[in-house]
Amino acid sequence: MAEIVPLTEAVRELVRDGDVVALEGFTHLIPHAAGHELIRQRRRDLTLVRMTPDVVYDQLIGMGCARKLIFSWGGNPGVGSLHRLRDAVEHDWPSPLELEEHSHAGMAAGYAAGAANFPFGLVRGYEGTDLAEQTRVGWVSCPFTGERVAAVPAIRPDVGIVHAQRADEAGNVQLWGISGVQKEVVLGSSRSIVTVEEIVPELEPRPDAVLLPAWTITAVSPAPGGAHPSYAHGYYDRDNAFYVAWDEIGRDRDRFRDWMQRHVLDTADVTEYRSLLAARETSPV
Amino acid sequence: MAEIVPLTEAVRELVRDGDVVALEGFTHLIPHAAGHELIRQRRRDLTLVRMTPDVVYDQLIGMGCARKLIFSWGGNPGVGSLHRLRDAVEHDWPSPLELEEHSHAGMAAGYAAGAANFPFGLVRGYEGTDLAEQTRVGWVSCPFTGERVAAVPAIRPDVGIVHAQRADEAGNVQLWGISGVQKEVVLGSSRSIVTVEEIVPELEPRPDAVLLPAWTITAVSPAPGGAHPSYAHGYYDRDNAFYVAWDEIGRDRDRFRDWMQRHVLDTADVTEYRSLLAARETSPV
Amino acid sequence: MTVDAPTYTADELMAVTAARRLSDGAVCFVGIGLPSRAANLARATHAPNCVLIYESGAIGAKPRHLPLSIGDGELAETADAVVSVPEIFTYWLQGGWIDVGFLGAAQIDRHGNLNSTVIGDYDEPKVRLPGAGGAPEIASWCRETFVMLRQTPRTFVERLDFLTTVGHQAAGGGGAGVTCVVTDLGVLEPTPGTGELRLTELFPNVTADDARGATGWDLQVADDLETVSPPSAGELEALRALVPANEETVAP
Amino acid sequence: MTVDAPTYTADELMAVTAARRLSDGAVCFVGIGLPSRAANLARATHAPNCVLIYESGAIGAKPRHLPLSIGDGELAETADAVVSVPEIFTYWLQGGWIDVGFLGAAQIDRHGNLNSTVIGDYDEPKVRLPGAGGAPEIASWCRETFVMLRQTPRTFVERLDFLTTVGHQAAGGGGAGVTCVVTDLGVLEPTPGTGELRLTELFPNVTADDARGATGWDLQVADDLETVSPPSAGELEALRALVPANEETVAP
Repeated sequence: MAEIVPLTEAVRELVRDGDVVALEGFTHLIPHAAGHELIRQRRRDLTLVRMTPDVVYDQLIGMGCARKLIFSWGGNPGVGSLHRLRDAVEHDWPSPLELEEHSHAGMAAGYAAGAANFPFGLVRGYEGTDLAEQTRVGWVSCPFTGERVAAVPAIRPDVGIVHAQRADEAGNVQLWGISGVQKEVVLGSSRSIVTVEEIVPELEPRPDAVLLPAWTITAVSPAPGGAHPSYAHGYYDRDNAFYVAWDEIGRDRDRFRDWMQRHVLDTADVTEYRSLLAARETSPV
Repeated sequence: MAEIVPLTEAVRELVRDGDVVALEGFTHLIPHAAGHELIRQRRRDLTLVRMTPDVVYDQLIGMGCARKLIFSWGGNPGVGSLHRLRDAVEHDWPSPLELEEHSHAGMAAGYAAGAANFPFGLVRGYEGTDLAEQTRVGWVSCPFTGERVAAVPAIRPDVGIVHAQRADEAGNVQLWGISGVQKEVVLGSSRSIVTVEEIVPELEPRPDAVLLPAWTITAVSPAPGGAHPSYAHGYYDRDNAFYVAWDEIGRDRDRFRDWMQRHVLDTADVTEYRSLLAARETSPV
Repeated sequence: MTVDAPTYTADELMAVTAARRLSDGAVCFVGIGLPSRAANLARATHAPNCVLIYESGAIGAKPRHLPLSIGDGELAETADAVVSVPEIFTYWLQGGWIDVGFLGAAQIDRHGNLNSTVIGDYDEPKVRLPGAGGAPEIASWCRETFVMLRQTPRTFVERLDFLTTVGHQAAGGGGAGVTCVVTDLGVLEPTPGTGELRLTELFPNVTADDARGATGWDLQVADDLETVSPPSAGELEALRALVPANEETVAP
Repeated sequence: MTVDAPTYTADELMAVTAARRLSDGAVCFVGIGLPSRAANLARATHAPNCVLIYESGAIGAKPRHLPLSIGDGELAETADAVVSVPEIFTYWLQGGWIDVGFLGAAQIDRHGNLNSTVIGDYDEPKVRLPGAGGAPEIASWCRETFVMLRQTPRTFVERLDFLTTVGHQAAGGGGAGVTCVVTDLGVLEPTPGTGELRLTELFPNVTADDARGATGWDLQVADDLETVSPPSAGELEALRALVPANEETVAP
């Protein structure tokens, strides 16, 4: 049953060094505040799982939190490369990063299998590709048609972390808009943290909403603005300028570290981080 | 792209003798009007697929439309047996009925596999049961854990038929409330018929709604009241008395045939059928 | 029984007995009939936070009247969420989120295995029963499964005509299998070690011999056989308040 | 080119060329960048009923401004339905509902196979690219796949450094594979029979030798090589009206 606790406490209690951790949110509701808290608490040797390891994982990888990355598309969407991810893969900086990569369909099948408690999921796009040789792929034969179908391992993280618009006081969570694999990662993880924009007295039913009952969640933590620079449908828009600017910040090791120091390590939480960003005009980056 | 056509025409054009036909709707939005039209047009040798072959399939089976039934629970919910189904299985009346039976989870996995274009679906409840010997079940081994998992064949009917609350004039369909496997059966069938309570200018988004775009549907046919005796959430309630009364009607071959003659064969469509039922107080059954 | 004790039916005590075993907050996978009455009674009495999940896809349903089918509109209306049938069986049931599942059956054996498929031979059945429905996966994946059925030598059998549902833990699912069988005579529970169902509780005015006589195998009886308390006035009142809504109906 | 003809960039003609190939009502699986511009241009001009599906789960999106990410809020806001990511890849893409999918890549070979994973050796990459994303399944399951990328000897290669996506029909999916490659020099299409990509259309003021020089394999040229018409004034106007919304942003 979900406890409503501060994010610092949720991360301290629930995420351990060496854990398999999935921060999900497909272009929307990306749990940046939770990523920052992992960095502040200096988690190490994490196996990070995420379909689209964009800026949030560039930061975790650059800060040396990760040992391995399981993913399907690692770029800065609409901008270009993730320089910290590339630096880790191409130059082992700050440390080597093991990769396990799939297609989006393969990751989605792995998450769905994890939520459904199947040991594997099926995917029909790997035949003939080099993916099969570089990643964890098996094959099964259809007992009815004989067809060979690729199998990917179920994804069952130690900790699943997502951001949502709302929770009620009992810890039931509601999110809407593009919902990605959020339901799957919460249901498929041993422990889960959901950061939310706000806690409200009642969750009104809405079109295209996903509801996660309190009894499926370990911790709910308020983190208003916690998806920045991604967006929270109905709350705030995507900060596109940030994604563009990140290309420059992330490109240089020193500049990256300096930025992380000031914006993440030197801030206590998402509120301080957001205040710092809001003051940008008088105190330029 | 969906054409909006009368139900008589949709059935005439799209359902052939010998077809595999799935009428779905899990306790809700059961496409009775379409079932009646199959009976009026005297379709034969159908393989009928449905998780819960309740009154709608009792009628089709009793009228000799079916050669085979693929199902997971065949009773009159809350009442008892389906006497026509039992008579066909136990006494070959009016003709023998081949059975392929699964658990609900197995049928759901088959439908999901059909919609997803996988040749089979996985299910983890058949191990150790006698089901495996009496139905189409295969086994696959997890390439990662070695675990043996049961596989069921994908369900890809020739024709999928469901009932929904609404369509717009372009043929986009919206249904809400308990949605069962309706999406899966429409997406997994070669051809599809959706009967609807009404056609509206615009489909307002709603909580817990399923939208089926016009380009996934072959025919949309207005059939107000077409789910009776089941219900259409937001339109009318379940006719519980009918389910109780069906026990008596269905128990006797002659009474069943007489009832079907008067209520289905002698009526032109769902409107006449409903009028006849509405007149019940002056003209008792 | 004293003169003042309320009278009640065996069905009512079955519902009360099962309800008492549900702890507050328990997540229950519920069917129609006695299980639905039991779970809703628990919610109306000692377990207001009991979560009801119906295989039709209604999660967290809070019906204000007793549903007449597992897909009653009331369930969707009052649910926290409604999901598709494939999802309820995969992400929610098999995913391991359910504490207690309820099942009935036409036959049960000493291991808690259930038959809801046929009486007689499969190909030439004497009685064709409805079939598996959700039962095999409910017994595999709920943490515990409660079976509710009347006890007679024809239902409590030495050998099932068809094994529809594996009732014991060895099924290989994530749950403990059938942990409790509530009958109209008492309660059977698996014997630690062997897993064989034995009589652990008796209803008032029923003897162990009554139960043995109603069982098709050599029923073992627990040393510390207990007697089920009759329904309290409060339980009975709450149970009897659980009635289906009076809906507009069109008789056929 | 006459004095009065509108000037345009190669990117613009690429978008226009791809857009012209979309028929009205075509169901398109769209990414960000040129493909999104092409599909939205088609919708704004000759194919108003073109259906846009984004891998983020937005079905039937009708964006009023050009989305900046495949999960732009505008897509969910204007979609007929929003489904989960597992569902979009299974029921919708693999289910066979998509007419045209769009892909880019870092490398393409003569069979239409694509690399979006690494340049150099996999374990010691010279450049680590983003990876597969939706590409392998898009090329397998869309009825046709259009590839859009600039033509250079480094991108049009004899041998891929990594085969991320099978581009030819033999992939075994339900679609025809890559049926059209739109570059900044013209259009390549599979040769009937062999499936090898050959030059079938040239952009204005580009020669077949230009295209050969920009190709790392011995590029074959169709006998009936055609020239792509420059964008019409109407196409250019519609294309240039497709801009991202001016959103409030917080610079880091």
